Amino acid sequence: MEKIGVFVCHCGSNIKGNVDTAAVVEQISHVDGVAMAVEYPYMCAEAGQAMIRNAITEHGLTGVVVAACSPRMHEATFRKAAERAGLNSYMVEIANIREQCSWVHRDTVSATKKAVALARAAVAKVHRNTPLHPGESSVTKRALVVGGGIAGIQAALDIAEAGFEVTIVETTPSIGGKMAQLDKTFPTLDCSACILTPKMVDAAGHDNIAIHTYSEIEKVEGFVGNFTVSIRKKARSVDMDKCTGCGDCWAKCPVKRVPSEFDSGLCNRTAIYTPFAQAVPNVPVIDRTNCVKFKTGRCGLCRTVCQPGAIDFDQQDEIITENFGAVVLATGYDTISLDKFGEYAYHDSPDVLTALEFERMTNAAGPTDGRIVRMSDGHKPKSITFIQCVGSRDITNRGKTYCSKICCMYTAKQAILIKDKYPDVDVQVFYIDVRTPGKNFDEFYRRAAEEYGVKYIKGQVGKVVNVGDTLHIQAVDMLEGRHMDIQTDMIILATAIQPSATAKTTAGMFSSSVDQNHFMTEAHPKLRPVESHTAGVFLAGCGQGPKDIPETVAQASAAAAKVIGLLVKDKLMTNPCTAATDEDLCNNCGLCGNVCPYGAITYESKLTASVNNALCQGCGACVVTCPSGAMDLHGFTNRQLMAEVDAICK
Amino acid sequence: MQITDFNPNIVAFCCNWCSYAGADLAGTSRLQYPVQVRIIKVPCSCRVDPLFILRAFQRGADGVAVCGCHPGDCHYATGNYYTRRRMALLHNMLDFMGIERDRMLLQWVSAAEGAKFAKTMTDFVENIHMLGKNTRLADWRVVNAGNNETES
Amino acid sequence: MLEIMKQRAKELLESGRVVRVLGWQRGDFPNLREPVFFTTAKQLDNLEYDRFCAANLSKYLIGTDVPTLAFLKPCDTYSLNQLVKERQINRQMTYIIGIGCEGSAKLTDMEENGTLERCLVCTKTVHAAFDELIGEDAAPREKNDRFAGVGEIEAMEIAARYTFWQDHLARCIRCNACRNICPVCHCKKCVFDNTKYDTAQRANASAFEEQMFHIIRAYHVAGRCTDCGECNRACPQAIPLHLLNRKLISDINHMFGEYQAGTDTETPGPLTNFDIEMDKEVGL
Amino acid sequence: MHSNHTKNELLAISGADIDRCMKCGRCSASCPSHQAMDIRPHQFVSYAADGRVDALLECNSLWQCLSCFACIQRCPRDVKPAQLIEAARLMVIRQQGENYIDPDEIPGLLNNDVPQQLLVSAFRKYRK
Repeated sequence: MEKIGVFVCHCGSNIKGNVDTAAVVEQISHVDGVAMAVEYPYMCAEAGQAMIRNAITEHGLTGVVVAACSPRMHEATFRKAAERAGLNSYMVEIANIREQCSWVHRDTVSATKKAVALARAAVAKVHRNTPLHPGESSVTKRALVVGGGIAGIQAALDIAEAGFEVTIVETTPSIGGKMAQLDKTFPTLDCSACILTPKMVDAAGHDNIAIHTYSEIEKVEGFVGNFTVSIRKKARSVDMDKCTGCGDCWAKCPVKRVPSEFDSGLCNRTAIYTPFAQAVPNVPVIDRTNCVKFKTGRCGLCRTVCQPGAIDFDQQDEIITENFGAVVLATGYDTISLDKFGEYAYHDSPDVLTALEFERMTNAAGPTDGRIVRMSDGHKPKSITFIQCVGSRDITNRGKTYCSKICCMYTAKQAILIKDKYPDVDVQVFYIDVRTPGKNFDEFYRRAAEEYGVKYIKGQVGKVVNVGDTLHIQAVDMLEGRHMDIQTDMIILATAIQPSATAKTTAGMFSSSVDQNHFMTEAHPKLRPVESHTAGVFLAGCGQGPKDIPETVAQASAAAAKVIGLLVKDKLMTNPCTAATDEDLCNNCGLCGNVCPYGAITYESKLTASVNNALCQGCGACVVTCPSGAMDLHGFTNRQLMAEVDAICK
Repeated sequence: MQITDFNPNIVAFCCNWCSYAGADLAGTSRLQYPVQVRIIKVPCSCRVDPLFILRAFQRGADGVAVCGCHPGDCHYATGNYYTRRRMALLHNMLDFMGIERDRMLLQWVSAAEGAKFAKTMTDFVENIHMLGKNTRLADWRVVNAGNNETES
Repeated sequence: MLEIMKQRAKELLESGRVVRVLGWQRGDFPNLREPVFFTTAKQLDNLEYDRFCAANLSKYLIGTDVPTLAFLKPCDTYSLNQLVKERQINRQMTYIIGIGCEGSAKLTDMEENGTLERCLVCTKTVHAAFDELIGEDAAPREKNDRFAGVGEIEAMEIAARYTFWQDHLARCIRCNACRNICPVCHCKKCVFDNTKYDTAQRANASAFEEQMFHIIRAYHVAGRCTDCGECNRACPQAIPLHLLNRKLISDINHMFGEYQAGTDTETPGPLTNFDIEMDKEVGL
Repeated sequence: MHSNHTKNELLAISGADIDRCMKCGRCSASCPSHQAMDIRPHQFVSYAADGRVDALLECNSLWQCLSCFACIQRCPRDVKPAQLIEAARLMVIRQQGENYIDPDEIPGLLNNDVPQQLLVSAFRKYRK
């Protein structure tokens, strides 16, 4: 005879406030097989867990149902508690009466009725549960980091320092990411390159770190501990081993008018190029779409001047396949296109810049050697206007619904940098709200306004018109209720940021999900902020959500710590909720193998299908495909789910 | 305000990775939806056997929803592609046999779409209210026996 | 033609190429030919082939582990291919003689024009697999809109559709003939007979059981059904079961692209396959 | 006067969701008629949120709005100020209907000093 114990949690007032827990206990105690039912304020607290443990030993429970918060919160907690008392942890089921009952229904009577139904369904399921035992799988003690920005570099360095091999895959020709493009960093104003380049060099020189730049993830197979990843190393047309980085090739390259990606298009580069002077690796690539040799077959000057003979026009894309135990996705961000924001005259005037373009301009290593000039005439501007929230907090199809988070602070930084160089330039900022939470952040913003005399105007710009050599701005000062028709020499737009274009596909390849804005989704917004939904895949940086450098670095180190925690293990427990064939029923028809995404089903015995438990992830596609019911899924068997359906429909 | 005393019985199969988490998010965000919706967790929407759906109807469910990750976002890479085909066929098949289309719903709800989950369920229950009690697929022996059991 | 068939069968049997022959012989009724395995040349004198040989012989080849000659009409070969694809028939153990077909007669009809509906709308007039051919494959039928019946039901009001199926399915006696004769219903034990789902066959007390059974029966062969029409022919209660199958075939053709099960032995079926781009159009 | 009734009517006619407004002012900054307006688009939204609809019905801005919809196009929150203004105009026009004579009043107004034609025209106007 089954003896099932039901434990109803109050979760303080979170559940009890809306569900009559005493009534749930009363009603569930009459259900067949329920040996005991109790309620307690906090089942997840040690005292609550002790109640479960004691009840298992005292009443000889064969199954446990905890009616509490979502299983995503505490299923593991209660399973461990049962295990400690000698009950197989898979004999525990959770009835989710908080997230899916007390929090979403206001009427106590009907919410209580639903809570009883959910508990009854869980009891019905436990009746059909069988003890399950996790298997073991090995761990490949190497990590993959996708993205070579500051997040990727930091994660790689931390993992490598712990003694594990790391491979960084970066799409552009150099690691460094967006941080390499920045001038100074807020709120300390230390030089971005000065703090980044040593890390880049460290990563390049580290024995445990391999860097593949100009490379992309091609294909991913496997699962936590055992990912097999194919990496496409795009043809660089330059032999990495022979190249000395002397620069003769790009000095001679006749194609000199390709807009430089690194300098945000403010100046041009050659067809064979390294993105910037401190690039790692310091090996150029040939941009084949612009190279004369690739377009017409004539030229080849770079090969002529290259003394080590590193130029190789015949180089092909190379696919390498490596095994990894864990992955960090640090795919970073891009700024949004301003095509839909015609009112800011971005495409009409070279003097309207995005903030990232301005970073290059104010950078001493940038195209203007750090001089702030109008791109139209090279003159120093007398007044500069910043416009905030360009495309951020915008629910129309033009922009992004979220706050890009970094703009308020970098605008204050850029305003200070201007005032520092040219105190006589008028600087004004049109803002909706100024948001500066963070250590020393608000002080920094106030310094811009108080010490440097940056004018902050609460209001927005409606239209910018490029008239002759000045920009006419039509705006409103919300506090004075004043309309403003003003002229300015230069405009800097705080353009919204978005996940880089590869984020969605990359996440998809690792079976990890993205949200409606294509930011990668963390496993839990508060408690598991660096883990993805896929075991063994971790998140860092702006691919997961807008964040500044310190936050990015913190998240990268956190992800690295998670990776290290995984890689130090010799064996991983595998999910015992895998599919299995009933050999008496299976007639080997082969339908199940067609739908298995992991290739876990084989038919070697010639008589029945067999499932490789290490490969099976327990999705259940095969079970539904099997017409005879020979295939079934542990933990979610046909009979368990049928019992739940029956109980819930009562 | 509901004038009728019809209290529909709604079963929602939610995949563990997206829709169940989306339903949880509706909870943490305190977004209200009709109390008649009861969720059964499955690892993936592709774990939902047409038999479960028919069984739910047989046992007196007035509406059955199947929720999974958006196409392309399946935790198991391809599960919901099969779900989509299977459910489309089943849906048409039930319609062909004279069962109201609106009694069955397939919807993609991501882990970030708590609001979508609440709205989907609210709209679904509203549709079921308009359709009224499921009389065409329910096995009244079972449904009545079930009612007696709870009353006794 | 029958004489040529007998002669070839005897040759193959005597040469040892095959050890048995699958064909038809006279049955209990004048209008019924029953499937039979012949193992001697003498027995082969009883071989029959005429318009009363409606039975699809493919299913009898399941599990064949001795070289077997089978006479298959064009439509039967689609079932053969499907069963080979599902690894129920070892093609190496079979020798298929494709035989020409001009349509089979209804079981209950001795009249000249009493042709089976499935033959009137036949689309599978060319053999999909064979080792040799005897006789001519018939020309494709003039009237071959096999989905007309489906369309008629689709055009009905929803209540009428429900009544239509209630009336038909209420006659079901759960004899399982439809299931037993279906070539692709080859499970060792049907879900309605095993304990895996708690759906084992119940007393015929509620119409719902019949609906459930017939929906699932049709659904389980979706994408695998070759539209051979045997379920319809076998049903003693004249329930138009083929309409359920054809509804699924028609939906599959519309939503996932034209597909004929049994055309070959490799292509994955539409329910064990997907097309990301095409399926975007699939709405509910 | 703060009136929920008129506020609801204004919102119902306009279909605008004013709770979304985050008071950035981009609507007014985009408005080509701002100089002639006594209540500018962003204020219009605030007035409506506040229920001060009567002030809106009397303001000059109603008749200065060019319905160019720049405010709608540039509003990051999809608040639709121009539709609010259009709705207020409609409310004014509908109110004007109430100034005209109701059929029941006519017998009481009949006297020999008033030309009948005047009554007929007053009755007819805006009635069809």
